[in-house]
Amino acid sequence: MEPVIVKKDEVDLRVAIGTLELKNPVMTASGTFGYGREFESFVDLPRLGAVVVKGISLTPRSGNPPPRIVETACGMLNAIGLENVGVDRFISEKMPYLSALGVPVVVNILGESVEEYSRIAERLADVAGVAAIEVNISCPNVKKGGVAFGADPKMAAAVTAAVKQSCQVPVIVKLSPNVTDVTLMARAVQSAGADGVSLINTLIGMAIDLRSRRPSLANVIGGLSGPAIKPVALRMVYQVAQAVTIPIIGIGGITSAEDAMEFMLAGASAVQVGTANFVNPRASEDVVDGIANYVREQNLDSVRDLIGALLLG
Amino acid sequence: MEPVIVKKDEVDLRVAIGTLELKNPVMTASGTFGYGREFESFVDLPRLGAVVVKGISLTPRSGNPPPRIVETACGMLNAIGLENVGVDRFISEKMPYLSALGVPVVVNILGESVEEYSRIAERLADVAGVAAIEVNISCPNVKKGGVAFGADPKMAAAVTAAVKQSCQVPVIVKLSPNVTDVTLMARAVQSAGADGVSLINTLIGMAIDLRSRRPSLANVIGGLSGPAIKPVALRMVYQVAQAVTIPIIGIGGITSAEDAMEFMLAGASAVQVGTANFVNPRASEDVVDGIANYVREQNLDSVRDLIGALLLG
Amino acid sequence: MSQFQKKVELVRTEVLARDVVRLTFDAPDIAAAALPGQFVMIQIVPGQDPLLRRPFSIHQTSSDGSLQILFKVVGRGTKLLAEVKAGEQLSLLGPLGKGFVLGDPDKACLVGGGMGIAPMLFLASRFCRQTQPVQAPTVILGARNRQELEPLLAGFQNLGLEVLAATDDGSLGHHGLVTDVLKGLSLAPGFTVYSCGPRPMMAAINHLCLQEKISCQVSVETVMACGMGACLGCAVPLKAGGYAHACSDGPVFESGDLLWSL
Amino acid sequence: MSQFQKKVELVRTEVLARDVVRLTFDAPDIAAAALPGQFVMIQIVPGQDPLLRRPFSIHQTSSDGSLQILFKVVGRGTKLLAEVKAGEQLSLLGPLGKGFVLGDPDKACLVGGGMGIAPMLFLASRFCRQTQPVQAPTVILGARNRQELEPLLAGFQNLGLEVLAATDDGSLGHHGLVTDVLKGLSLAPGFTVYSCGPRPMMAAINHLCLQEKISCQVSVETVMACGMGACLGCAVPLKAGGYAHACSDGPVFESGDLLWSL
Ligand SMILES: Cc1cc2nc3c(=O)[nH]c(=O)nc-3n(C[C@H](O)[C@H](O)[C@H](O)COP(=O)(O)OP(=O)(O)OC[C@H]3O[C@@H](n4cnc5c(N)ncnc54)[C@H](O)[C@@H]3O)c2cc1C
Ligand SMILES: Cc1cc2nc3c(=O)[nH]c(=O)nc-3n(C[C@H](O)[C@H](O)[C@H](O)COP(=O)(O)OP(=O)(O)OC[C@H]3O[C@@H](n4cnc5c(N)ncnc54)[C@H](O)[C@@H]3O)c2cc1C
Ligand SMILES: Cc1cc2nc3c(=O)[nH]c(=O)nc-3n(C[C@H](O)[C@H](O)[C@H](O)COP(=O)(O)O)c2cc1C
Ligand SMILES: Cc1cc2nc3c(=O)[nH]c(=O)nc-3n(C[C@H](O)[C@H](O)[C@H](O)COP(=O)(O)O)c2cc1C
Ligand code: FES
Ligand code: FES
Repeated sequence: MEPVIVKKDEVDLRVAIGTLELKNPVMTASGTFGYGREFESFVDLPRLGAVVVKGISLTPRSGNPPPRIVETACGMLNAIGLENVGVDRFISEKMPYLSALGVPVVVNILGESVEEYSRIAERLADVAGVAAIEVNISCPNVKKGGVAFGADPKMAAAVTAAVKQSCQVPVIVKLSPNVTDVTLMARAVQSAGADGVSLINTLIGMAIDLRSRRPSLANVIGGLSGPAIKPVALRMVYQVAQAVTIPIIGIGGITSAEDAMEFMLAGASAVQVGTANFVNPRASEDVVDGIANYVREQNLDSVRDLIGALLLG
Repeated sequence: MEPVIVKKDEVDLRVAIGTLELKNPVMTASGTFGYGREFESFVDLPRLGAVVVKGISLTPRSGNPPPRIVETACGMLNAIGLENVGVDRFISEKMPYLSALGVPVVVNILGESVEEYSRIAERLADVAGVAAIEVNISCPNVKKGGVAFGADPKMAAAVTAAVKQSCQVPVIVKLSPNVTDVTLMARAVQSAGADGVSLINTLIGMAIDLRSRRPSLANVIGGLSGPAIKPVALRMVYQVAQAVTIPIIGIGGITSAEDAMEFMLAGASAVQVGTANFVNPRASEDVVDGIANYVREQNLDSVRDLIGALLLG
Repeated sequence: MSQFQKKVELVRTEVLARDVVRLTFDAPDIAAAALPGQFVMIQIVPGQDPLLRRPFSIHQTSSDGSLQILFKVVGRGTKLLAEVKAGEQLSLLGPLGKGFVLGDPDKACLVGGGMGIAPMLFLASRFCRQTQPVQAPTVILGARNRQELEPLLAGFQNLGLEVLAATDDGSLGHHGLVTDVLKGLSLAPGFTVYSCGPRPMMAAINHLCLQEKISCQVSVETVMACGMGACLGCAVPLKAGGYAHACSDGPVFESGDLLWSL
Repeated sequence: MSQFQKKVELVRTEVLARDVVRLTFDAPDIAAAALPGQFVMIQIVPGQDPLLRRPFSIHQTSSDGSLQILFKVVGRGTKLLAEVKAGEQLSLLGPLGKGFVLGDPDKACLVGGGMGIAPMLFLASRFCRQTQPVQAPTVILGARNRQELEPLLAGFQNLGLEVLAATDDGSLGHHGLVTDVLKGLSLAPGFTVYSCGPRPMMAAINHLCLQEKISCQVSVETVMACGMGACLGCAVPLKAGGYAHACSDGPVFESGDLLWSL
């Protein structure tokens, strides 16, 4: 990162994920911030490090039947079923607003085969404003009988390599926590050329409504997010930080600047705010403010001093 | 289970885990109920289905340095380090009290090698009051370089078979949730002769104290328990219920009778109350009461009507 | 679109019937921007359990900046909300969603059942505001019994409106369903029914209106996480296939656009 | 061992200094069974966040069944606890742990620092109860400044005790540490020091008492989940190796038994 003279009362919050340079480490997590515009009344969008949009597939998906969400202790389960407008409508309807704002857009993509991932990445490759692609490998691999790409290092590497070949922008691979050893997955996608990894996606969970004796979600199982999962996320970020050299984006239960900085101490170069956006739509910007205050108060040269700065022993 | 004439105002709460017949499905989770006696002021111990005691090793262990616990959102992390009095002192100092009470005692055991597990089971085999052994396979396998038994189906099967050979009492294997596919583990220990499986043990997590920039636990990582993990536990119990025929004991974030019955609907024959004991030392007995009330109010023939009775579609 | 996230003061808590509570907030920004049928999301506790906000229709606003909700205690969140003391601050998010499309007042029939009455008062007051008192909408309100319904009538009566009541037990007004009352009116084509209430009630009203070729707007409830179109959790199945989102496409829909069999 | 889990009423909240709060509960069972140095675990909210109870030394009990705690707001739990309104009910668990072993009153020296003063009042009152007023224990109390210390003196003075005060800024009593005051007393062998306060203070007192061959009991704080010996979370390193448990073996220990370097 080039040295820039930072004004005295400004603080240096810049971080980099490969060639993606961000003015600060705070992004929004895919699926929790719509396509960005939904939050315009609450967040000064260009103040964010980046906006990560809802996962985009090759063709539009209408998602799962309701109920799709249920609250749990300090968390929630969702089974949205990856509802999205599809890559073409995303480019024509959603990107113009975001690229006009000038906020870096990270497009979260999902496919059911390696080829599908490539094709989505190809379409996004030259779209103005697309700063990076985040590859969601937590969806089942239909061609291989429903095993998630996210649980198979070889498949994850194959998807990563294919997406890398299909576009020039940095490629971030989003890891699933539902594995025995997340570092295996991180190493595999690093070897395949990933510019960064983001973690964690949701933990697989379930809720039951005793009154009706039915699952609370029509889809029976769903993804657990929110403060409840933060300890698992922090542990996995810490483990992955020991295992790879590419930058890490920490995700999971972040509701405050303190949470975000804990992820940075554990080794994350940036963070994503997810479920917290639902409770406090200004959460992402609040995290930017809080980090800036901390860096100023602690007299740090830059926020980068926090990355991996956990003290041990 | 033999038919017994149940008095009109009594409800039939009996369940069985293999040959272990319990007067009700409510146990206490290992490590959260000491050696039982700690709760005598709060719980009428003989009213419980069973008491599961703190994990016992071959020789006494003094555990990890403090801090050993830290609160998290709707949960807690612990890194007790398996502190326990060792099997000999357990038998001489702790069992007499419990066996005099007549409450079934399930002894949770842990070893660092297959042989160690066998030897602990052998010592417990004929001790009066020991109703079953619960094998904790979440500890690292020292001989195999620290991979947890709980993440390797072959090792888990080996431990199960060895313990089965060493004693006559029912053997319950306690599964770790920190795996890609918990049903593989459940199937493996079923094939190796387990009389039942209990799940889940804690999720591996971590917490950081921003002020000191240090891990909150001296051991850096610890086990996450409490309401936060209930959705993951419920999902795993449900998955395992589709995968094995042996009885399942559901564990994870149970604080109320409603929680317990949700686990039963998902397929559990019994449950264990863990972290909730710390907040409400009477929690386990409250769960017994609550289940009894429900069974009475809903006019069920027995609590067994709830097992796996989740409605789908 | 003006939307606000504000800490506002709870001014008054009124228990209108067993488990039915009306809260009055001092929320001038949200009140000024609100339209009938819109809702607010309320953060119940400052902590993280319960984590999510709860959605409530705007029951009434006033030019002094106050905003009311009317709700029933059905679970943990509403129980805690009913216990908040006057003077405390709560975070409100709103106004959210698309409200009712107001047509001709004297061709409007408002049908509220149970807590579905909440948005109907705000709607009625807007109808009355934009018109001469002679052109008043028809109002049908239903509930389980007199105890539940009676305390809710005053608001409508204060607007000079006559209310056709229906109760399940006949303790007030018609003994039976609001749909019976609606049927009895034999509304002419050109009328619009505005409705909110339990799903079976709205399904029946939809059915009736289809038959009578009367247009019908309904306000639906779903589970919601964000209330602002971001989580896609509030899916409402459409007759044409696929889903709309209750929080951003609704909560008010043309009833004929929805799939009622689900 | 009588231990109780009770919903008890908060009778009174007193803010004694900035962030220093005294709560009075109506808790006759626990109060009657309590011994100086024992503690209670308080459930802060009925919900699950914060999940765990918080431990507080018993500051004072009274024959009318009231029980007091004295605490400092340091985090989320204590902040919420300070905001509970009189008249509300909280769940208390106690009395827990092993308290001080009371010796000869006129050979007792009580040393409390900061919130470590909390258990000292209860201890002092028991010493005074069992004896003629002439045989009174020596009391040394320390805090950061006059504002913090002054409101805590009355309790001791009401017992007829003279308090030797020390403040970090010299605004009340000795300008410096309680250990300076203790050193100045040159206690004869046969004396026992009873102490509670910040870790460095207790380490220094332990050091002094070892040198002077005076016996010393300290009440220690650790993180606690259960407070009753079940979770093994409250490990306290022992000089002889291994760990004791603050909640069941303590919180009061012979200071010489503990490992102070940690
Ligand atoms: C747009 C909108 C407007 C609403 N307006 C009102 C109103 O004016 N007055 C009123 O009393 N209620 C209204 N509701 C319903 C209200 O939001 C729920 O009753 C409330 O969220 C329940 O919270 P709880 O924590 O008490 O219940 P929980 O403990 O969360 O659940 C208790 C029961 O309520 C059901 N439930 C939970 N959340 C919802 C929900 N969002 N919608 C429907 N059912 C739910 C659950 O399935 C469960 O059976 C509205 C809902 C929506 C979506
Ligand atoms: C036996 C015992 C008796 C105690 N008596 C008193 C008393 O009389 N008055 C009083 O003011 N405090 C007392 N404490 C300390 C008190 O329990 C903590 O201050 C309180 O639990 C903090 O809760 P919190 O949610 O506000 O802080 P948190 O948000 O949980 O933490 C805030 C800070 O306090 C520290 N902390 C948290 N829990 C403890 C703990 N159990 N012990 C020590 N530090 C902790 C954390 O490390 C953190 O730095 C006692 C502790 C014990 C173990
Ligand atoms: C409603 C919802 C929808 C989500 N959709 C996506 C998605 O489309 N793609 C993706 O990679 N992650 C998705 N996620 C996961 C989040 O991006 C994030 O990884 C996870 O929620 C953990 O972060 P949190 O605890 O801060 O919410 C979704 C999460 C939620 C709650
Ligand atoms: C402090 C603590 C100590 C524990 N010790 C053990 C143990 O010795 N053996 C074991 O198998 N599980 C142990 N566990 C795991 C619990 O038995 C249980 O599986 C887990 O806590 C999840 O249940 P819960 O959410 O109800 O607490 C321990 C848990 C806690 C919180
Ligand atoms: S509630 Fe989130 S999109 Fe409607
Ligand atoms: S706090 Fe649980 S054993 Fe001491």
